[in-house]
Amino acid sequence: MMLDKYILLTIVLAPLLGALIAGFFGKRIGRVASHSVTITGVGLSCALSIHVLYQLVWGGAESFNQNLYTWFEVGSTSAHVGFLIDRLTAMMMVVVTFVSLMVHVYTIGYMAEDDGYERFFSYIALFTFSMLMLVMSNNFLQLFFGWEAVGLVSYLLIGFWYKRPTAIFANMKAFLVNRVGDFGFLLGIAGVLMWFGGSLDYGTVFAHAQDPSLDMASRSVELIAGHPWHVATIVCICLFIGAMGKSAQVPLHVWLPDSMEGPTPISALIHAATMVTAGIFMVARMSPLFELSETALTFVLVIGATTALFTGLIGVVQNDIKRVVAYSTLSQLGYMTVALGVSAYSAGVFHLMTHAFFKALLFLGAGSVIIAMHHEQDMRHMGGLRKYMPITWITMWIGSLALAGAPGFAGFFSKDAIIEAVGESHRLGAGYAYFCVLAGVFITALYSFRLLYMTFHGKERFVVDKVKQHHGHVDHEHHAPGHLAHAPNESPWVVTVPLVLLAIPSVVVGFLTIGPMLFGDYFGNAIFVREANNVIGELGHEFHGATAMVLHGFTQAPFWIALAGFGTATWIWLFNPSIADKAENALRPLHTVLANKYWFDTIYQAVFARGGLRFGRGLWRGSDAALIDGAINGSASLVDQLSALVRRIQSGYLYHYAFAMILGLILLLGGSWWVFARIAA
Amino acid sequence: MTFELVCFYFFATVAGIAALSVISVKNPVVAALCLVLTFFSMACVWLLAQAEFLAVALVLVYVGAVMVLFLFVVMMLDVDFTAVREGFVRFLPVGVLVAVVMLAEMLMMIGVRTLQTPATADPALLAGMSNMEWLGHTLFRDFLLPFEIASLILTVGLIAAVTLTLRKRTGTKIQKPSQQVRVRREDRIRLVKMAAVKKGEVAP
Amino acid sequence: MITLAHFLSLGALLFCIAVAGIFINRKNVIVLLMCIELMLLAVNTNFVAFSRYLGDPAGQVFVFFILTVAAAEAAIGLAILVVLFRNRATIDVTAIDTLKG
Amino acid sequence: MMIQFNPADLIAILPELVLLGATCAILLVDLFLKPAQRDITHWLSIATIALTAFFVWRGAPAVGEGVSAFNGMFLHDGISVVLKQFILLTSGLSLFYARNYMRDRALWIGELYLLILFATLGMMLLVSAGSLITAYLGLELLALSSYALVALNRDSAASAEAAIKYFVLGALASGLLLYGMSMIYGATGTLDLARISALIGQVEHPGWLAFGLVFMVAGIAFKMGAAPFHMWLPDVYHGAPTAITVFIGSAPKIAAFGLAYRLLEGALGPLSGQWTLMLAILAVLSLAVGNLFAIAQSNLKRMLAYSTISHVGFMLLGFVGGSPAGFSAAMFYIISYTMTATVAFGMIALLARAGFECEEIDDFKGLNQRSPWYAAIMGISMFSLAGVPPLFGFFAKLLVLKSAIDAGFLWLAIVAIIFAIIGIYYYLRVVKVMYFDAAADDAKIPLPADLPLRWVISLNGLALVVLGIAWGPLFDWCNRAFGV
Amino acid sequence: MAQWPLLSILIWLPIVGAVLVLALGRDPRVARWLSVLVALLTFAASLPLYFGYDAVAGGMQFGESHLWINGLKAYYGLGVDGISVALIVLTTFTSVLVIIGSWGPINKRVSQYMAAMLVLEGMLIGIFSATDALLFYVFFEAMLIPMFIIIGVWGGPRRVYATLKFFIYTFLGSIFMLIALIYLHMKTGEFSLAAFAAAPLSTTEQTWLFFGFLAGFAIKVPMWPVHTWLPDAHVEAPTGGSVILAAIMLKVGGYGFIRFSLPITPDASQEYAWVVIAMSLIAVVYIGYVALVQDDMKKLIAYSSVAHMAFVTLGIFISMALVREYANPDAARLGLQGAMVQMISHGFVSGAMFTCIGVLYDRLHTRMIDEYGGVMNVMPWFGGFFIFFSMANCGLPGTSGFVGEFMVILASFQSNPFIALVAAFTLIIGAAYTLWLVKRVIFGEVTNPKVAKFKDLDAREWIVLGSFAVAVLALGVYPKPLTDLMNSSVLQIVNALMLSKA
Repeated sequence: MMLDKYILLTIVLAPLLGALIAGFFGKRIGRVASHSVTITGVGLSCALSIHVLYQLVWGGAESFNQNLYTWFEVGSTSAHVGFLIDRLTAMMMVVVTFVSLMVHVYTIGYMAEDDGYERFFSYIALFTFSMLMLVMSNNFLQLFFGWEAVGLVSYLLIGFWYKRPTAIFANMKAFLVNRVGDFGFLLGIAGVLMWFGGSLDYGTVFAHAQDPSLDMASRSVELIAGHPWHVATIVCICLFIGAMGKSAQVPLHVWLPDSMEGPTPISALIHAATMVTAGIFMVARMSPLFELSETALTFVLVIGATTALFTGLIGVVQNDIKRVVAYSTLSQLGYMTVALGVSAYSAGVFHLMTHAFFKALLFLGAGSVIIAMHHEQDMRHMGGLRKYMPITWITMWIGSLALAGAPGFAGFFSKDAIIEAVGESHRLGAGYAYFCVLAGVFITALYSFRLLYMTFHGKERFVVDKVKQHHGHVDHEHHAPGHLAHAPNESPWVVTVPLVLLAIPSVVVGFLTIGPMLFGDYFGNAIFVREANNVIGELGHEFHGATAMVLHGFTQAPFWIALAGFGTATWIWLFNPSIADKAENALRPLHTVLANKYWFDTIYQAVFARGGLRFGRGLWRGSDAALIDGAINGSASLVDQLSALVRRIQSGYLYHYAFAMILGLILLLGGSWWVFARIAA
Repeated sequence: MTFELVCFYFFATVAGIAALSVISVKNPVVAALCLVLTFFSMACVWLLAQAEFLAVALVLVYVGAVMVLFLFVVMMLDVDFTAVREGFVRFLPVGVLVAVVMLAEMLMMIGVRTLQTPATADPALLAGMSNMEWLGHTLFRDFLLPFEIASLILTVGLIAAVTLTLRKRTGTKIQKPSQQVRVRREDRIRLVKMAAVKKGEVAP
Repeated sequence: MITLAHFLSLGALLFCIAVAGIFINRKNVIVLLMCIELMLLAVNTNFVAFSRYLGDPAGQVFVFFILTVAAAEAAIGLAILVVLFRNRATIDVTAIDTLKG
Repeated sequence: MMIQFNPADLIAILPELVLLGATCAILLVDLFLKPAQRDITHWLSIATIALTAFFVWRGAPAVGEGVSAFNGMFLHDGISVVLKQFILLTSGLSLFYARNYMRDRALWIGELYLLILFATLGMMLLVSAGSLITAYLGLELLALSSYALVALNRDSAASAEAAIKYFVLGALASGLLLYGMSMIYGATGTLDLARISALIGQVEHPGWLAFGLVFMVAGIAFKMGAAPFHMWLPDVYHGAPTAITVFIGSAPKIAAFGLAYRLLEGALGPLSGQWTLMLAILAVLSLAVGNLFAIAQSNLKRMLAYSTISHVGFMLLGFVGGSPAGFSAAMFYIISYTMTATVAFGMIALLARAGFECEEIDDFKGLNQRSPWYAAIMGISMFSLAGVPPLFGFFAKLLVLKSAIDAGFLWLAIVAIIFAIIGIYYYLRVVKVMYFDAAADDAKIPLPADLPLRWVISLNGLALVVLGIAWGPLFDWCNRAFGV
Repeated sequence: MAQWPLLSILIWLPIVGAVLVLALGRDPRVARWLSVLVALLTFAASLPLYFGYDAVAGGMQFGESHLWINGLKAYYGLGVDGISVALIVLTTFTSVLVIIGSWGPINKRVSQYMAAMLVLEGMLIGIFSATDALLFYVFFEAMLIPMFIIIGVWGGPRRVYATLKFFIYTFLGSIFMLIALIYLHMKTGEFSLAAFAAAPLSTTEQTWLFFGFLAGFAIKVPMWPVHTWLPDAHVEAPTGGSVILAAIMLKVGGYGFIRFSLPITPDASQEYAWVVIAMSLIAVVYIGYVALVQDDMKKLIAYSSVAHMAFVTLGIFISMALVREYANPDAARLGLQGAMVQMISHGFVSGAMFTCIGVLYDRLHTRMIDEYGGVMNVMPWFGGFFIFFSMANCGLPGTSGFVGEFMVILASFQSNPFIALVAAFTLIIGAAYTLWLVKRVIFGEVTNPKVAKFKDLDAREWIVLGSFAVAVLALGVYPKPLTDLMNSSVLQIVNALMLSKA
């Protein structure tokens, strides 16, 4: 049975249509119509995605791989737009549309007071479209299209509040850093086209990669004479650079924390659940390629591990509620990458899925808090909110537990699987990665619960200004930090319902799906792992069902490490908040390093931004203006001056004129005589 | 050295010295007279080449007409000849150098050293004619068209000279009785009506 | 024996004197006109000599025309000179330099 | 001995006779005209030119069947026909352009027409010259008339200065030319161009030929205005009344081409190996001098004078080819140049008023506001001079460059285009002041020109465009004249 | 339609229209309407060209040939292949928008402006359809005149410098090309491009000719380091002039490379492809950095044009290398197609960008970036367009800007990945300067009180920008019609390239 092409088209186009309507006519049709139309679109998409997933998993449908239309066709090179729908895709579609739908609904409440309400809906619907194009693509070109399109929407959304200098700085930064990744990605695509069968279609490329007669794994090329490089390594590293940009891996991670300048629903949808995981998805999709290169995978592994640990550490010292979650996202993305690096693609994707739910939940929860706090994001001005907003509190707890990997929660299964897989792997760097992911567990627990405690527990560190209540909370910026116009209260249902709806999968989805996804045959041939690298397969021997895994989890190191993190957090931030400051002073150098985020931003700013400007100015003033234009203007003025000089020869004196003539004559005569003499001779 | 050659050298020397005087003397009247001498000597040289008609014509046309014209103009223009000849000495070396170089080149190209063409018999006499007849035949037979053109050139010279120099002087006070007789009252006086005060001007 | 070389050398000499006269002369324009007459004389001498030694009347006829033209030329030249003098009250060659550059 | 006279010779020379007869008639008629009736002279002169042109056209010999008349004194062939037609055309144009200008300055006298007609006659004889003597006489007829024309404004010091410079240097050049002729005569023993050409191979004293050649080249270069024999040209163009500049800047250039062709190719063709080299040097010098000096000029007439020098340099590129195609290209070039120059100079004459010469480049400021049409015409002529397609001037440049390259003078072509680029600058400056600068205060003053002048200059300007697009026939005509 | 001289109509209709506009356009309104009418008619006339062109067969179609100059065997020869058709339609399309766009800003001497634009349009079409080198050259040079006038008369304060520089610079280059053409004429005896392409030429000859062509076209494109005329010309040109200049005139250079350098001097092109490639790569990086630091919007976009055009030259010459050195005609086709698509796309994008700047300029009469800021607050629609075109400018997939760059990078990777590496740097630097511009102009708070009074786009501006946007999007989403149009023509070129001429 085939999937219906039109259903797939509808899935993609419904959000686009909604986006267009809301975007072009939003002001005219009003808020309700705008959000209705986009939610309808995304909802339809979501429903159909679930349908597709159902068809694939239970309906016995085959993978769908078909081109919709040809983008261009030059010689043997052709580019198409088409869909490849297999179970990996279908899972991603469901995740994307579901989280997106939740965010849409949530946005009704969150953005209720914003002028750009319609625009916002248009953007997020557009994002949904782009993301779907990305995941549903059956070729590299369309992948790149979606890749960049989500980047564009991310750019637009981070800069949604375009009056804020920080926002428009952050969105530019995000785009540019992503561009660095895309730079590599594009080269990777070019490499794929060149070395993998001259096609951009996944199918052809993968077939080419897997064709044993071609032995692509050992094929090498001498880009610099005398230095043969494996083509697979080149291609995979280039592609992975793209993933590093999009999935914010060190050192291209700097944009993600800044992207929190965007409205919170965006942070949830784009910068946690979906877009940033595109890199993970991409690498998983490209598993047939990555499997060809040990080097590339090692590279992936090391980058992922580094990201997982070190960005998590920064999260511990952040005070902005969203930034904590953002760094947590970075760290989790590192986990996923690590999974990819040890060829545990399915584990990576699995974590991607679980993470999508609980991280979206965390962000939306944070957003809910922010609403309650009238757009105050600094946790140092929060505390004790649990009694004002219980639903948010509970769902946030669920999310945090999932994140920290409490046994039974979604995050537990996925993260544990990754840690186990790393432990199993013998890849170069796996030891380092294993340390990183284990240490990361502690860190994760630490900042997760720190966040909860600082926000919901302890004493209230904000003041409610009764006097200024009549101002309403639109002009929250007039309040000093920690001063609220009125007491925080629970968010409206449009906010809390998505929280609840996301909390459910955050709890159960891991339990339900780990079996088929990781150890079953869920992904089928969507993900390819070479036998030698099949760590998940190894793990599968020890897997005896989800329940067993939960029980087993309590005996494992990660659990205890997480528990230690939890304990530390509880001890410090719940019971002895003063320790935090002491620890800060005691570990001053470390804190400085973390507070400055390892100076990545500072260095980039100095080297690439200011250095680039200086370089550009140097070229402009020095080369363009001075050298090239100088030569041109110089020769022009030289001619001018020469002209002014030589015109004096025309002195006006008759005898000079005659002299010139005679001189000319003499010269001609002399020359002629010379020539004549030579001829005669 | 034949007598002819002696004559040639004599006249050539005179011509040369006179020519040098033309370009070097201060007073243009003297220069003109020197030029006359040059022409005269050259006419003699031409005679040595059996160009009798042209020798005579040269004297007649140049000495008789052109040089008189020159002198006439020199006198008429009343130029201040006492003006110092600045620069003459300064530029003399250059001038001499150039002239000498040029002369050398010219002589070289002519090939004076090797050129020893002896004179043949007078071609006019060979043809049994006088020099003038000889020329006349050629002139009116072969050179009819140039002859006509030459006449045009003289016409142009005439027209041009007249156009340039003949001028009805303005400002001369010549009486024209016929006009005086015909004069009418309107020609002498014109009565103009004027407002006492100009428009826009405030009376004092 | 007078050879052709004699005449030609004399012509060349006169020619060069005329040329030298033209550009060492800064006194007045009249002398320039005289130099030109001198130059034509040199040319005529050449023609006469060639005509004589070639035994061809055309050269002498040419001289005839040159004389004619020279006369007309002198007339025009002097007329221009007169015009110049009327305008400038000088015929000093060094003073006729308003048109330059 | 009977006088040899062939009545058929008169047929060959009929156009000249017509011109001469009519000129004499005008000479007489004008004597009896009051100044107010000068229009009669004007139109009679134009009619004369037209009539002469008609006879030239009627009498044109069939292709390749040139005849010589008067014992070879007068050549009647395709080349002379083409050159004469354009001499007459440009002379006629200058008559149109002169009327207004000269009337404003009380210079509108019959002699103006007589001198121009005589000069035209001289040019026609010159380009038909079959003998050194006709060439010389024709040249002198032209030169003497020109001297007088330049001095025509007797109250202008500049005019007189220009005339005396022109005269003295012109006479010097004539002297050089004559000296050269004498040597050629001495070497070959004949004055007939064709016979000279035939006898060159067997002369006794080849040195004399080389000698004569140098002097003749110098004389010709002077008449053309090629550097370093060009010094008279800017001063004369500048000093002469603009209407006269129109004339001496146009038709005599065509005649000078004729002179050069008749003497260099017609008579000294076998020596082309020598003179092409000389002309190449002169071409480079002319290009350099013309373009370099022109840049610094603020006076438009002077600038155009220098531009003339550079164009002569370009034209010489055709000569260095030394082939019929090269001469054809050079002829095409000189025709194109004169047609364009008449517009440029004519426009100065058109815009001038009594007491206002309009010859500074700045006087053209904001012309586009005053009169878009004339600004456009002037712009066309400037672009044509600069050699920008699709205007006439471009194709002329194309042809001469091509002939230079064909002849192996690639370096010369490259030198030429480098100077052409420098040249662009000053032509564009004129366009710039007309279009980009604001008009001076007198912008509202209407253009003074009369209707025929406006029409003629407009047609002349448009011709540059039309001939730029459809220059094939003219090119073919030139080619046919040279038997290409 | 075949019996109609369609190309002649396309060339001469706007020129005749220009004369009409001049003659009748004393009233600015008449001039405006009339010129739009003419431009629309021309556009309409160019549609049969597109639809009538048999892309499958390829080759020169709609041919016209009349003997022009007998003496030189020069023909008034017209004909189009797929490449020309694309460029001609681009020209007619852009011209309509330019003329509509100039309605508002041009108030003085309207008829002259419109006429100049129309003449320019005719000449550009002439360039793209000439099959005779002389005819090509005539149009190639002649178009300088109207452009010179447009910049000089309606331009900014330093217009004289800019326009002289523009004119003399481009003239300088093309005149060397003229020498090359004359030389070829000497070799072949005619001016037909086909004959030139068929003529056997020694390597030395080809080298000289190649550099002759390079001089002409590199300046026109313009390539680094002969690009400095472009920013000056753009800054001083009126909006319409900038649009035409960027959108179409620069394409003439690229077109010239394809029509002249490749087929006529293939061996020299191969030999010296590295020169052009190096120049292009330097342009991408160098110009990118220079664009980054501009404080004049137009200058910024002008520099960005240089960088984008570098992709055109890169694509063209990488194909040369691919065919000859790597025997990879497939990738060569990709490169050539990429260059062509980049040209068309850059036509739309840069045209739109300059129009956007014009819209701002009309309101504040300055192009300095720091005078603006927060335009989005007062002109949301405009801001949307601006961001959209900016994204196209930095080559976002889905916009036309991506397609060409993508293809060129893919192709150049196949010749040498390092070339692609440098070329792909545009992804970063291009985004950097464009987005920084957006950030400073569109986003942020309104700081200039004059900006606060801005009105959003009026209907006329909407039409122009909207049309550009549709084109940019259409080409970005579905470039196949364009690539199909050019496919067989490109194939023919590539096939020809395989044969050595020496």
